[in-house]
Amino acid sequence: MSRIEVDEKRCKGCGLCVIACPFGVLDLSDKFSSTGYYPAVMVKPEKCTGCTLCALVCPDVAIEVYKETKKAGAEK
Amino acid sequence: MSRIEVDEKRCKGCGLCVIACPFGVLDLSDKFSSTGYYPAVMVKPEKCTGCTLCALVCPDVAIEVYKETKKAGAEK
Amino acid sequence: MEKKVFKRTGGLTDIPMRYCPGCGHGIIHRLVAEVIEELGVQKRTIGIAPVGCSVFADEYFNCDMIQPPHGRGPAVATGMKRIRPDCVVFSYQGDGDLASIGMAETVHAAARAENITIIFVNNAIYGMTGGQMAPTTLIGMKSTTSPFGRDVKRAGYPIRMCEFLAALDAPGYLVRVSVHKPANVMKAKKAVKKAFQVQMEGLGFSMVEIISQCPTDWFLTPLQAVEYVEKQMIPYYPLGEYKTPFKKEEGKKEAKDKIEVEFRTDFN
Amino acid sequence: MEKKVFKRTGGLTDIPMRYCPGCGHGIIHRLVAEVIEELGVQKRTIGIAPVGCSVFADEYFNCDMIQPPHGRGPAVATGMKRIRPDCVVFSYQGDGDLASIGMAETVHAAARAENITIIFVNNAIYGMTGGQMAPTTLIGMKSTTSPFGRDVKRAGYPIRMCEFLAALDAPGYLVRVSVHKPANVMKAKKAVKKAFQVQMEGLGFSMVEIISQCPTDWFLTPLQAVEYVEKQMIPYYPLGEYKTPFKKEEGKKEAKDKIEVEFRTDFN
Amino acid sequence: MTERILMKGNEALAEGAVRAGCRFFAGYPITPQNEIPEYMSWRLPEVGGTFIQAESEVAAINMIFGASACGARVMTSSSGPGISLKQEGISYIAGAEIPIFYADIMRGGPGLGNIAPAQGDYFQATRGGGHGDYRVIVFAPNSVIEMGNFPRICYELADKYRMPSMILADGLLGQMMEPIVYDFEPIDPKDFPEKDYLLGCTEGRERRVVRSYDLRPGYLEKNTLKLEKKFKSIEENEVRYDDTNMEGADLVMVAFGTASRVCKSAIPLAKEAGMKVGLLRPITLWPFPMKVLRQIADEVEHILVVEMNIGQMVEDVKLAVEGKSQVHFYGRPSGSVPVTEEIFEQVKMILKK
Amino acid sequence: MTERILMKGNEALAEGAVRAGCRFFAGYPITPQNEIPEYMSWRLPEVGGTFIQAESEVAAINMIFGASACGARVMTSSSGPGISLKQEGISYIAGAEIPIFYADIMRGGPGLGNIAPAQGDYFQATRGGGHGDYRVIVFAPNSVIEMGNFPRICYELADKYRMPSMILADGLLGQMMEPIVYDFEPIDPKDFPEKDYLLGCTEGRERRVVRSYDLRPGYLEKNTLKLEKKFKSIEENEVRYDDTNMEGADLVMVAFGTASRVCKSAIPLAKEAGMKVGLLRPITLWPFPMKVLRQIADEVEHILVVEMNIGQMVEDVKLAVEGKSQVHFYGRPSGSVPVTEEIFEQVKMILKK
Amino acid sequence: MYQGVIMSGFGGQGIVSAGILLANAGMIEDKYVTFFPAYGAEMRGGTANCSVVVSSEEVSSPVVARPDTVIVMNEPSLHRFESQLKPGGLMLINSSLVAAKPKREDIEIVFVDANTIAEKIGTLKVANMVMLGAYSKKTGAVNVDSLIKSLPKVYKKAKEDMLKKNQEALRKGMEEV
Amino acid sequence: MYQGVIMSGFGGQGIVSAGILLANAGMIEDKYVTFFPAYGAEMRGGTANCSVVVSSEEVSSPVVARPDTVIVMNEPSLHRFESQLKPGGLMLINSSLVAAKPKREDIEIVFVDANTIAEKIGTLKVANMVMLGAYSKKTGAVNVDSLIKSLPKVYKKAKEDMLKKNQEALRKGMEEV
Ligand SMILES: Cc1ncc(C[n+]2csc(CCOP(=O)(O)OP(=O)(O)O)c2C)c(N)n1
Ligand SMILES: Cc1ncc(C[n+]2csc(CCOP(=O)(O)OP(=O)(O)O)c2C)c(N)n1
Ligand code: SF4
Ligand code: SF4
Ligand code: SF4
Ligand code: SF4
Ligand code: SF4
Ligand code: SF4
Ligand SMILES: [Mg+2]
Ligand SMILES: [Mg+2]
Repeated sequence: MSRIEVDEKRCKGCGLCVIACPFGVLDLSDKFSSTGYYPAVMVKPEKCTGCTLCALVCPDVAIEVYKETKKAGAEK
Repeated sequence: MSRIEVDEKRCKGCGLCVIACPFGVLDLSDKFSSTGYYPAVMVKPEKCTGCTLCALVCPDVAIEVYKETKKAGAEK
Repeated sequence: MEKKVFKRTGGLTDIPMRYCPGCGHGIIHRLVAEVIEELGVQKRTIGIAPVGCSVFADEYFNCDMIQPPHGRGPAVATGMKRIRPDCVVFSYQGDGDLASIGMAETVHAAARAENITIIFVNNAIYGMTGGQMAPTTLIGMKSTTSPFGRDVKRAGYPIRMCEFLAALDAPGYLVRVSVHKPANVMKAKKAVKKAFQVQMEGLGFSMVEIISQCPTDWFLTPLQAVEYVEKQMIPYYPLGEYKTPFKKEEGKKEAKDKIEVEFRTDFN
Repeated sequence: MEKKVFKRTGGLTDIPMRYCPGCGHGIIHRLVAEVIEELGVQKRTIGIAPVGCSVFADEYFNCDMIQPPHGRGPAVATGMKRIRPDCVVFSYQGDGDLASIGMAETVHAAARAENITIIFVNNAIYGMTGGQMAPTTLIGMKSTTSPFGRDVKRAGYPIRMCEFLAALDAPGYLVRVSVHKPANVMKAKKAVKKAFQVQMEGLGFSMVEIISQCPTDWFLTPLQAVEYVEKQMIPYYPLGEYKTPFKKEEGKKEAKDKIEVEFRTDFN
Repeated sequence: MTERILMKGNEALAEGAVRAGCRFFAGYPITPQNEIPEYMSWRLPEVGGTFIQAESEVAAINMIFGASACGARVMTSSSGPGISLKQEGISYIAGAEIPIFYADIMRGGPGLGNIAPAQGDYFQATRGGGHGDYRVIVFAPNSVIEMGNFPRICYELADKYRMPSMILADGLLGQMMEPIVYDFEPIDPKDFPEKDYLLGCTEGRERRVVRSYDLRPGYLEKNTLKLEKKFKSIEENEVRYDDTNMEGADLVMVAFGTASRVCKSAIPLAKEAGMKVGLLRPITLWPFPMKVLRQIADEVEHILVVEMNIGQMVEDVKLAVEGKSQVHFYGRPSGSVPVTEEIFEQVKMILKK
Repeated sequence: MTERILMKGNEALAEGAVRAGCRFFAGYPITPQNEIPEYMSWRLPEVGGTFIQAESEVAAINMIFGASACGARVMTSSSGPGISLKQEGISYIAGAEIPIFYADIMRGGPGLGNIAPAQGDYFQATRGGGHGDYRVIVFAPNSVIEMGNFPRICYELADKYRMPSMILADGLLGQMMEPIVYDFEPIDPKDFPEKDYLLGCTEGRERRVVRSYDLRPGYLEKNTLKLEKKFKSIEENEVRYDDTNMEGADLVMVAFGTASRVCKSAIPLAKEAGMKVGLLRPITLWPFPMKVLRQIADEVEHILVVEMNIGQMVEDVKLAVEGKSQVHFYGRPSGSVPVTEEIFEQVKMILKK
Repeated sequence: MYQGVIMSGFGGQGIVSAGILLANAGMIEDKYVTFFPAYGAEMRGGTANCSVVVSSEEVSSPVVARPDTVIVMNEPSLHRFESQLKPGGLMLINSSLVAAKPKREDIEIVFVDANTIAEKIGTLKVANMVMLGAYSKKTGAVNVDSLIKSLPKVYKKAKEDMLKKNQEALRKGMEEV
Repeated sequence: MYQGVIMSGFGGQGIVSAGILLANAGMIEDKYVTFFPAYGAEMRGGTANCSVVVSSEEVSSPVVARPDTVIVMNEPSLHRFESQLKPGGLMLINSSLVAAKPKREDIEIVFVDANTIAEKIGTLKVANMVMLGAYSKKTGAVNVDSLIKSLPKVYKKAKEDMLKKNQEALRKGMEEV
């Protein structure tokens, strides 16, 4: 299963990732972050394919994406 | 018969009028003018047609052109 | 096993960016930084921050940076590149910076085929100073100095820099991209990479015009802003390559990794 | 009876001009002055002299004149025309003035479709200051700051202003003429007249680029200089109209007295 | 507008210019003066005037050069970096003797600096940052009321002497809001007296030339000596200043703009502490109130100059004082605004109490 | 070049800069300094350097900003109008603490003025025509020898203090030819000591940023106070001047550049007429020789300042003198060069002989 | 009497207009007033703040370095201005949006559930007025009637209904403290 | 000894190089010398002139307002500089090109048929040297040998043959006066 991590200190809750995700994985939280924004959160984590589209549009480079790989050795 | 008048105080002897005249009417004088240039002079005055080509290229607006007209009334 | 398929580029420093939520500058910063990293030139790249919202770029790009007077990036870049031809020099500029006060410097750097790269962020507004009209502000678009909408009778016509500079004879690379959707972001990155490569191969002036969103001074939400890019900006500023180095002249080398930019204009 | 078929225009003052023998400025002055006289606007024309050899224009044109900083003619013209739309405002500028230091002002006046006329004297050199390289100096051409000939690697490419400005969206009239032969002089005058008419009809920015000879700083005799115009300058700077107001758009009025410029390239 | 209303300094300035007959504004955005062009962009069309957002400060100063030569009351404004770019144009305009009015709403410098209030452009304003021998009449308001009411005086002097006049104010004065009342009725440009040097229609008169050059040997010198005379007469007749609590003062503070307000607020503290402290506030920075300062120097031992820079006006103070008093300086440059207590500390240190 | 050769001032200056290690020049034509870019256009390529004819003075100053930040000894030059346009850039460079060297070969002003020799840019040079608190080290040569040899000193001080330095000379010094010998061997840029603020390759070091701004409250102030310290130390250590015939003088002339030569030539006339007249020639205009003037003022009743302007340096003289001597002024502005007899007349008038 | 206030929150929370309203109220009470907004780059990131001084003496600087009162409309504002508040000063916190609590113990802290109250009035937009009402009551710097009288001057384009809601919010704010 | 000279003629007549040659000759005689050319707009119209000072004392200004000698190479120069010449000063006139005569009577006038002499030497280009030779003889400001010694320094690119012709012209000029 793939997943993303949102860096709460960077996220400004712009929502661009939310509309970029083709699978509706993301939404904005209804809780303020420490910086005063509603950060993006995974609301349907199971649907994440690790396609990175959300990360591509994130203006604050707040998203990192992890993808399930078959072989352990693939990661260097 | 047509003719031109060269204002010696303006002429700088550039020779542009000389090459512009289709009838070889003009040449540069071999005498200095008061301003220190060799001004243009009519060397074949009889050939002048009053075509104004010399005046058109004169950078110092030193040439005025007179043309013989049939009727006296034509000049206002 | 889990693999990190998207990670923060080392081309950026760790400092969180101070741009408004949804601002295009952040995306563009990342693209440029990734390209620098991927081309392996990070240790010999010098960036030039503009006077504009992205004056902060000198804190964000993880390479040597200089902060020139408003609009003079291309002149400063010229001085640097001539002294350090071994370095990669890029100037990051807004539309006010590049196309208004810096017009002469831009045009002449291009005409000199100065071997530098310009990242030109066209958000059709003066972001930093609070939303005044830019030379690229669309006809009818409101700004704090065109409160009734830009009126061509008084304020003239928006300038399309790619088309304009393409009319010069000097060789170079001119391309317009946007960063309002993932697909466009990917193409934008290719364009940035090609521009840097053009410089590295000594093929002359390269400029990537990036249509960017400024939610704050457009008085739109981030989501409305990306739609505005799609619906209003791109129709006036068509995306694509406007000049590629030595495209027509046979025998001269092509910049490698040439991208064919064919932008979708359908958007849902 | 004798009739004066060519007389000195009242559009010029009586003061003998201080230009070098064979200099194109004198011819161009006369053309502009004649057009002003013929259009009957002499009493409401304001001229702007450049900083360049023709800084003296303010003594020669028989109308109100102003002398602005180097390159800023279009900005000064803008201020004047906006305050006196009833006046005819023209700015007379050299290639250094208009295309180098004044590039931004030129481009922006054109982009604003500012309703002014520019007489742009392109002699490919800085005449006034003694023959330095201009933005329009031909490739390989020697000047006091390109002593080995203009080298594109160091000094870039000559700028063709008509072609360049034609790439802007603003309406206007852009034409290139020369004054090296009688036939060209006649066409040049038509172009100047049309440019003034474009302004008088409120059709936007008009610029007449005039290829002009500078015997002194080309280190040529006047006769060699006109041949240089023919053989070297015109091939790089093709004569003709580059933009005519509303050419393509039906329904909008054409500037009247439209000239078709078809220049001979044979010369004996 | 006889009612007091709250207004931003920049807007009061813009409105004041319009009421004084300004009908042409060309400018380029820069913080902290953006409210001026923004205000002009809607206000001028209302009165039939012209607003142009110029492509640069260089273009802006030249646009107003042209517009003024054609008879309009004109204005431009900027902050440090932009004013620097205008110096060539200002020198031309001064040389051509064309009246213009402009404002420098100062921010921290040098360079890009910052956008906080500062007073680092005093030298540039009073010594002519451009080339050649010329001067500019410089007004230094210290409240929104003055921001609004000084433009009229600036225009009148610019016209009277055919030269540039300006307002030099820090960003704080531009950005703050205070109550304002205009002390003059709006002026209709139609009521301006005829000027005999304007360009336009030559019907019934000789042609005119506006220019700042003269290549004939000796002629330009003559013209500059004429300018010098004009400058001397301005130094004689147009000095303006404000003084507070001068009677028997042991120390006189000299400060302009925002710094003068802070200084003024320190006077009661000093009084409470038993110190006699006065304040001289130059309102015109050029012409500088030399004479009054010279008189003060005859009577007062200590002069404390307070500026939001590292020491610029202090030179003028020293020039006036000629060593007769001790001149002290306290400066907070590049965007820092001093507070009352700081000034009081300085006063105490000097008077050693 | 130990042999004396005849050289034009402008060319001596250009050659002097190249010998001092200049390897990057960007400039824009303007009379009377055209020989500088013209010389550089062939000379720099000879030594592997770069010459660029910039599109404008604004571009030129910024090109050298970039080139210097990358480690080259750089130069630009212009005359009044062009120097005015460079003021914004100079302010940035001063704020960013990048060394540059430039020359102002003065002509008549204000405005377009004329191209004759003048000294009207003294204020602009010494007070910083740009915005904000900064200074530029200003050298005033008065011969072709000094035109050629001062660039090296300018570069050394610019590097030492990381700031702009300049030569302020009138057009006469630029245009005339005199015999010259260089007092230093050509310097190879490879021998320059390492600078720890240059941009380029970050291998083995932290990344660097060159900038003149700081938006964090208070930080820019700190930086400016640092600059102030630097300026004070320069005022302490880098003053240069020349004096002639000071022993028991009844009158001391103060003049720089060409004016100082003319003044010097009046000394024998005065001597013949039985008058003791000395000459103080400031070589650095900033830092200005305040201390020596103060000492002179203690001893000499009359000081005659001679300038080719309407009175600029005279302010610095008055600042130094603090009213202790009578300061007289004789000025020939906007392109007129005084002659020996004129100066002698002035001296006679003052000493009433 | 001297009151230096800083109001701070998100852009869109009506910080600037609330500040102007307060200054206007002081003005019509013939007090000396100044208003000073954060400007320029400080505005990036959608934050807004302003300083208002209301005083019986001439005001020297409108920059409030050590505020007597801070009105905190969102959480980042709390962190930003907590340390600047004068010892003994007042911090008015919009508790609807601010979960955190100030750490300082030498200040007076008052929580107002401004958003909730505003919502009840019918629009979140008047949360700023709720805070201002509370402020006027707590400090007495200006009279609430002056605030109400100032409403139409400051909100020139506001509809009657909206003015009423603002008025109501001011009163409700007073009642909260 | 002080000699202020103005040389004036058309561009192309070698005015500037003749002036430099004179200054160089003075320099190698260890005199104080300055050379000052007309520059800028003054050059328009193809005229050229320069001022040279050769002096035993330090030279203050190289601008020669009242020349001791004027060397006139063409007719416009005569008109231009006649009035500036010092009373008692010397005017050296190239009579080949100048038909007019000075009107002043308080000056010394010497005509030299420089072009004719130069033509005989083989090139019109050395007419300037003829004048300079005459000048050195008349005034003694510099020795003709110093002028000859200076030739290769000033005409760096000149061929041997040309240097010879210049030398010959200098000598011929001397013989004329
Ligand atoms: C000489 C000068 N003029 C004006 C400014 C003020 N200024 C700062 S940023 C800016 C323009 C910002 O617009 P843009 O270049 O489009 O960048 P954006 O903020 O939109 O990214 C201006 C005019 C300045 N700093 N210097
Ligand atoms: C700001 C400024 N820079 C430079 C100059 C010097 N200058 C005078 S004329 C000129 C250029 C002349 O060339 P061009 O515009 O082509 O006119 P031309 O003389 O060839 O007709 C220059 C650079 C100046 N006067 N002002
Ligand atoms: S990686 Fe793809 S699927 Fe996963 S959240 Fe991001 S956009 Fe959605
Ligand atoms: S795009 Fe980035 S900043 Fe915007 S909401 Fe998503 S994670 Fe947050
Ligand atoms: S008018 Fe025609 S024919 Fe007569 S001289 Fe001139 S060009 Fe020749
Ligand atoms: S074209 Fe004119 S200036 Fe030239 S030679 Fe003929 S008349 Fe004289
Ligand atoms: S103002 Fe616009 S361009 Fe600037 S940071 Fe905010 S959104 Fe981005
Ligand atoms: S230098 Fe050239 S452009 Fe200038 S007057 Fe002479 S010929 Fe004409
Ligand atoms: Mg922008
Ligand atoms: Mg030219």
